[in-house]
Amino acid sequence: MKEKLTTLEEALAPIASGSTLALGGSLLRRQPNAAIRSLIRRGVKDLTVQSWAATTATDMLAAAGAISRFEGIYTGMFSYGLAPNFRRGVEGGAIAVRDFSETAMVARFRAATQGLAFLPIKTLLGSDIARHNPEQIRPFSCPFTGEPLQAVAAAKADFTIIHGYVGDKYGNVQWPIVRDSDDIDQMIASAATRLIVTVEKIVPHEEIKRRPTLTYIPGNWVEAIVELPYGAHPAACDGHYDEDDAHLTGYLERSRTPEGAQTYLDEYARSVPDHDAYVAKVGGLAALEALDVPNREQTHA
Amino acid sequence: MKEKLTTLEEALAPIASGSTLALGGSLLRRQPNAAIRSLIRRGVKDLTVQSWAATTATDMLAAAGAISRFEGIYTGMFSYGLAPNFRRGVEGGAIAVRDFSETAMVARFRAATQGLAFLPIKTLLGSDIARHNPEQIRPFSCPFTGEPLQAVAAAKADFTIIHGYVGDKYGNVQWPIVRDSDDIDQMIASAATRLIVTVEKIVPHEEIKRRPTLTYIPGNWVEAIVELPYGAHPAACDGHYDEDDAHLTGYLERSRTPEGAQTYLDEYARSVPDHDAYVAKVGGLAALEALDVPNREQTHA
Amino acid sequence: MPENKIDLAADVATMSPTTNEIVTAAIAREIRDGDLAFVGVGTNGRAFTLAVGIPLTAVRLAQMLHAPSASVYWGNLLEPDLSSMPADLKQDSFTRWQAAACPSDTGVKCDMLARRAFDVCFDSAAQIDRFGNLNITAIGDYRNPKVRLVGCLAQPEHFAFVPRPIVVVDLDRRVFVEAVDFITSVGHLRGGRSREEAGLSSGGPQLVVTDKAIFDFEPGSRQMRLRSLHPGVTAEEVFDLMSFRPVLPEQLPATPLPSMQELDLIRRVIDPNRVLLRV
Amino acid sequence: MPENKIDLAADVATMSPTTNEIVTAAIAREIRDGDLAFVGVGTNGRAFTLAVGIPLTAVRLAQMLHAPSASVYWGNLLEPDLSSMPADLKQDSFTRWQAAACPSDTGVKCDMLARRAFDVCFDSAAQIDRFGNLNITAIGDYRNPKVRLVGCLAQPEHFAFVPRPIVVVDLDRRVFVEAVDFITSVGHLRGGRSREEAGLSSGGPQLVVTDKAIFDFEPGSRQMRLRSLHPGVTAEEVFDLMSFRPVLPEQLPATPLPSMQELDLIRRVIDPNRVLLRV
Repeated sequence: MKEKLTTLEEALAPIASGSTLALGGSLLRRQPNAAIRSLIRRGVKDLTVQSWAATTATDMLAAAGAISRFEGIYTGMFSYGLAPNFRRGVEGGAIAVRDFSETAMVARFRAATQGLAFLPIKTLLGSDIARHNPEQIRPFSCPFTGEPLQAVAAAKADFTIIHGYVGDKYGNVQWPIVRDSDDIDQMIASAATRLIVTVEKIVPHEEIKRRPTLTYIPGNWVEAIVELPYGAHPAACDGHYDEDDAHLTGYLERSRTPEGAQTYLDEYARSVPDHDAYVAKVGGLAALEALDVPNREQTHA
Repeated sequence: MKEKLTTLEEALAPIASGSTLALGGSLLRRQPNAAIRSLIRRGVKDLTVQSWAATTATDMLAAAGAISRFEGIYTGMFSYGLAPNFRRGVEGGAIAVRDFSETAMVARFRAATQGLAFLPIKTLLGSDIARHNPEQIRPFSCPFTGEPLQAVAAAKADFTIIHGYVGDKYGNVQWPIVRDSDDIDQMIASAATRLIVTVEKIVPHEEIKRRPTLTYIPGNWVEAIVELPYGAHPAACDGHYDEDDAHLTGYLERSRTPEGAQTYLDEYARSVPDHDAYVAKVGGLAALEALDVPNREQTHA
Repeated sequence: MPENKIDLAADVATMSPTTNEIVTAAIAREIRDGDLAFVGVGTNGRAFTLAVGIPLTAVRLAQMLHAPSASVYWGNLLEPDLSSMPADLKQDSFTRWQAAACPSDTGVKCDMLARRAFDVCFDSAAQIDRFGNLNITAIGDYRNPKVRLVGCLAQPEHFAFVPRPIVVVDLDRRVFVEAVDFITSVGHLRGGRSREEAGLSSGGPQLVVTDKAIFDFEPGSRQMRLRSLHPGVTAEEVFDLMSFRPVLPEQLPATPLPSMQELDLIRRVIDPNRVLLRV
Repeated sequence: MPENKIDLAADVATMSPTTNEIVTAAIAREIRDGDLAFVGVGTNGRAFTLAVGIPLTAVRLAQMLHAPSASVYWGNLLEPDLSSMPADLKQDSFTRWQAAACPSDTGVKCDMLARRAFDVCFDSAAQIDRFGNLNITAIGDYRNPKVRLVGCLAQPEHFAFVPRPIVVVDLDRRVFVEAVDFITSVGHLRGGRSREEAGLSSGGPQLVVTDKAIFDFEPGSRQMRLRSLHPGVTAEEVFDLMSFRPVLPEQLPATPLPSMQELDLIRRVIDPNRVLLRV
């Protein structure tokens, strides 16, 4: 096993403008927000983003003008409504969208995982999703039955960023027993070309290897791992802490105007040198610990 | 939720001669041996068996002359060598075999899980596995790249039998935290048309729903669940008990001849009315408990 | 038209039913024993009531009355315990919510959709047209939208694979349009057999439940058809709230009112704090 | 020809190397730092040594010497701790064996194969031919076999997707045949570019390591080529044990002997109880 523990800035250094990024998390859990703030700070632009149910990470990137194309199943703010900056980006023509339904996006990640250029679905027959995207959704016939099917192109990303629970210095990442679903994190990890994982906590390898069935991202798939407590803030990390309602509400209020969104990014992404400074800016660990949920059965129990 | 707890005989009653059966387990773990002994007792014949790494369950069915066709990746006795009765059945022409490699068989189960008639692979180009099976492995071209691919037909079984760890009366089956892989059990459970699960132990639903992430077979997929302690004997159930070396050695010795194999089946399958009688025949629970392994972290801890 | 607000201090059993309660009871009667229903995620306010509140209450009501083994898949939870619904939508409420299963991978749910393991699903939308096609993706030109909406989620799957989709929306001229701007979910497409000709299974949306009336689809033409009017609502009111004219059935009954027992269960047992049917 | 048996009572460092040790050290030198190697499951006796014992010992030796981050996927374990190998092959030894990961689903391993996540794999076989095609399925006519073997396992995947497959077999006329009865794993097919023409990636088997000699494949023709002879073995002996004549290189060196350090690690640290290299 190879040591892969590094700093956020080192881990993200290879990500240049123009890259395709796959982002983990779903709705308001495990959004890789700390990593996204670092990319915004560095001014990375012209990204193609692939995602599952996208919220904060994608909307902040949109506010920064960093997304030129989005491919996914949803962008919004879950119980907080639509995603204001993403919406502005699409309506203003800055962001091109390719919409996919859930089976379609899953098929795309699975195709990349399986080393295939495509996988078949039959979900989007007759839908405008397919009609507007002949480049990535193609009709073909079942080799056995002749029935009409659709081939969806593999989702290949240059880089994949996931925020996980706990991991070791070799990049093995484990989930707690009581948790929400991983959604697509294992799927996009297995599909990744270059995988960067941030975790709440680095634990000794001895703890990881005692219960290898809890490893959902094997270190073998990982290029770099970074310890970032509260790395999903202001979103939640299930089993660790809840979403920050006050912060999210403030974000959405400022995001009513493009100018307001810029003041938010200036304050929380561009003017802070790193994640520690961000933590200090939002009130320090003491403030964040107020979001903690009861520790039930963690990997590191 | 619906109560699905029943007896082995009731659960297996719909399985008639001529059916296609998918069998769970891999190598010497979680073979659904008690269920197989019950089918042999009843004289079910002419089965098509779909399996992963098949050992005792498939070899006993072969000894009973109950298999007319086998589709899988392996049949043997793991560290005990070849599968004597299966081998005799194939060499004597009683059993027709369709061989599949691991990615091919996984693609077949996944296709059934996804409601598709096939999935693509590129593993078997040039192989005699494909050449001998044009009915289930067909060449076609990638709709995006034009590269040669192979379509493998969905593995559709009439019935699927799995031996699991613990479950509740609604058919929800959970695995322990320290365990071996489930191999294909979740995969064939999700692909099943009618799913019958035997488990080491029935536990209260309250215990199951406390940790829903440990449920690998949701009761929603299950037709019947049966409590059968040591239901995999003489194979192992990882985390519960080891394989029975003495019994397996005796089985293989008697299986050197077709007649010897019949005396084995007479003694352990045909002459015992049910699983309790089988347990008594092999020395009772006391004898079987000698195979137990230290209970580490069970679902029902 | 009844209001949704009820006075909790009054004797709950004697209050007349709200529209939400009428709709919920009507949906509950569509749920059969053994049904597995897909409930999506909602946003807040009225959208939450339509997408989540009414469906969960209806399935729970059916469970308690005539469909004890009916169940739902909500978020990542298969068969969550509807007898103890979370009091809020914060992440930890989901994490803690007890269920039969929480599959690790969202692909498990997608595969269940594609292999037609669901019986019923609930859908809300920004636009629905005469043939029950839905739009939750964009208003206006797709490439240059007037309003960008959330995307697609699994709504295309619902209409492609679930035998009995139920649409829950409020009646509104901007929602009930002649043709949706973008077909996210293929309903009866252009009517007749056009859905099957596109390669989809027969099926498609079965019911459209609104705050004024309930619709189904006419066999043959597959056009939206008025099925019943909620108490006090006239057909003219309904037509005024639609950009197309639905088919009229020979008989146009009133939507049945909830029974005393149904009302009592909704108000006192299922949603005593008015979380699910708040607005 | 050295024997595999060593007298453990004697000073291990001074005993001359066994054939298994020569072969193990030779394979260890093929392992590069960072390699992920696929090790299959073996049956018992000599078959276990070839399929499991030699590969695991070789990778562990490489880990300790020049490839600290090399690792294996064995059974269902990704990166099991090779510093504490199980003492037996009973199920609980696998269940208890510590590893970086034990993916719940065998599909995870299959997908890793198909996306070419492995660097090296080890294969044993009942038959191998001039072009390195393998048979582990059936001897004789496939539909009416003389001997039915185990099937296929993931051996087709190994040759289809792993860049550097290493075959470990004993030299025997019935094993090294002109053409295998059934192509389970496609090696260099019919030689030349026939493998690529069938649609497979370039690659295919790189080395064939036996108890008498090591072979590689001649570029261009892709025929099996003698690479080195184990100490004390002659080319004639090798030819007598093969049903086809391999290509002869210009120079035919002896297989290098293990160093004192390699022998010491194999004997005292990796396999002190002679479990892996017993027979």
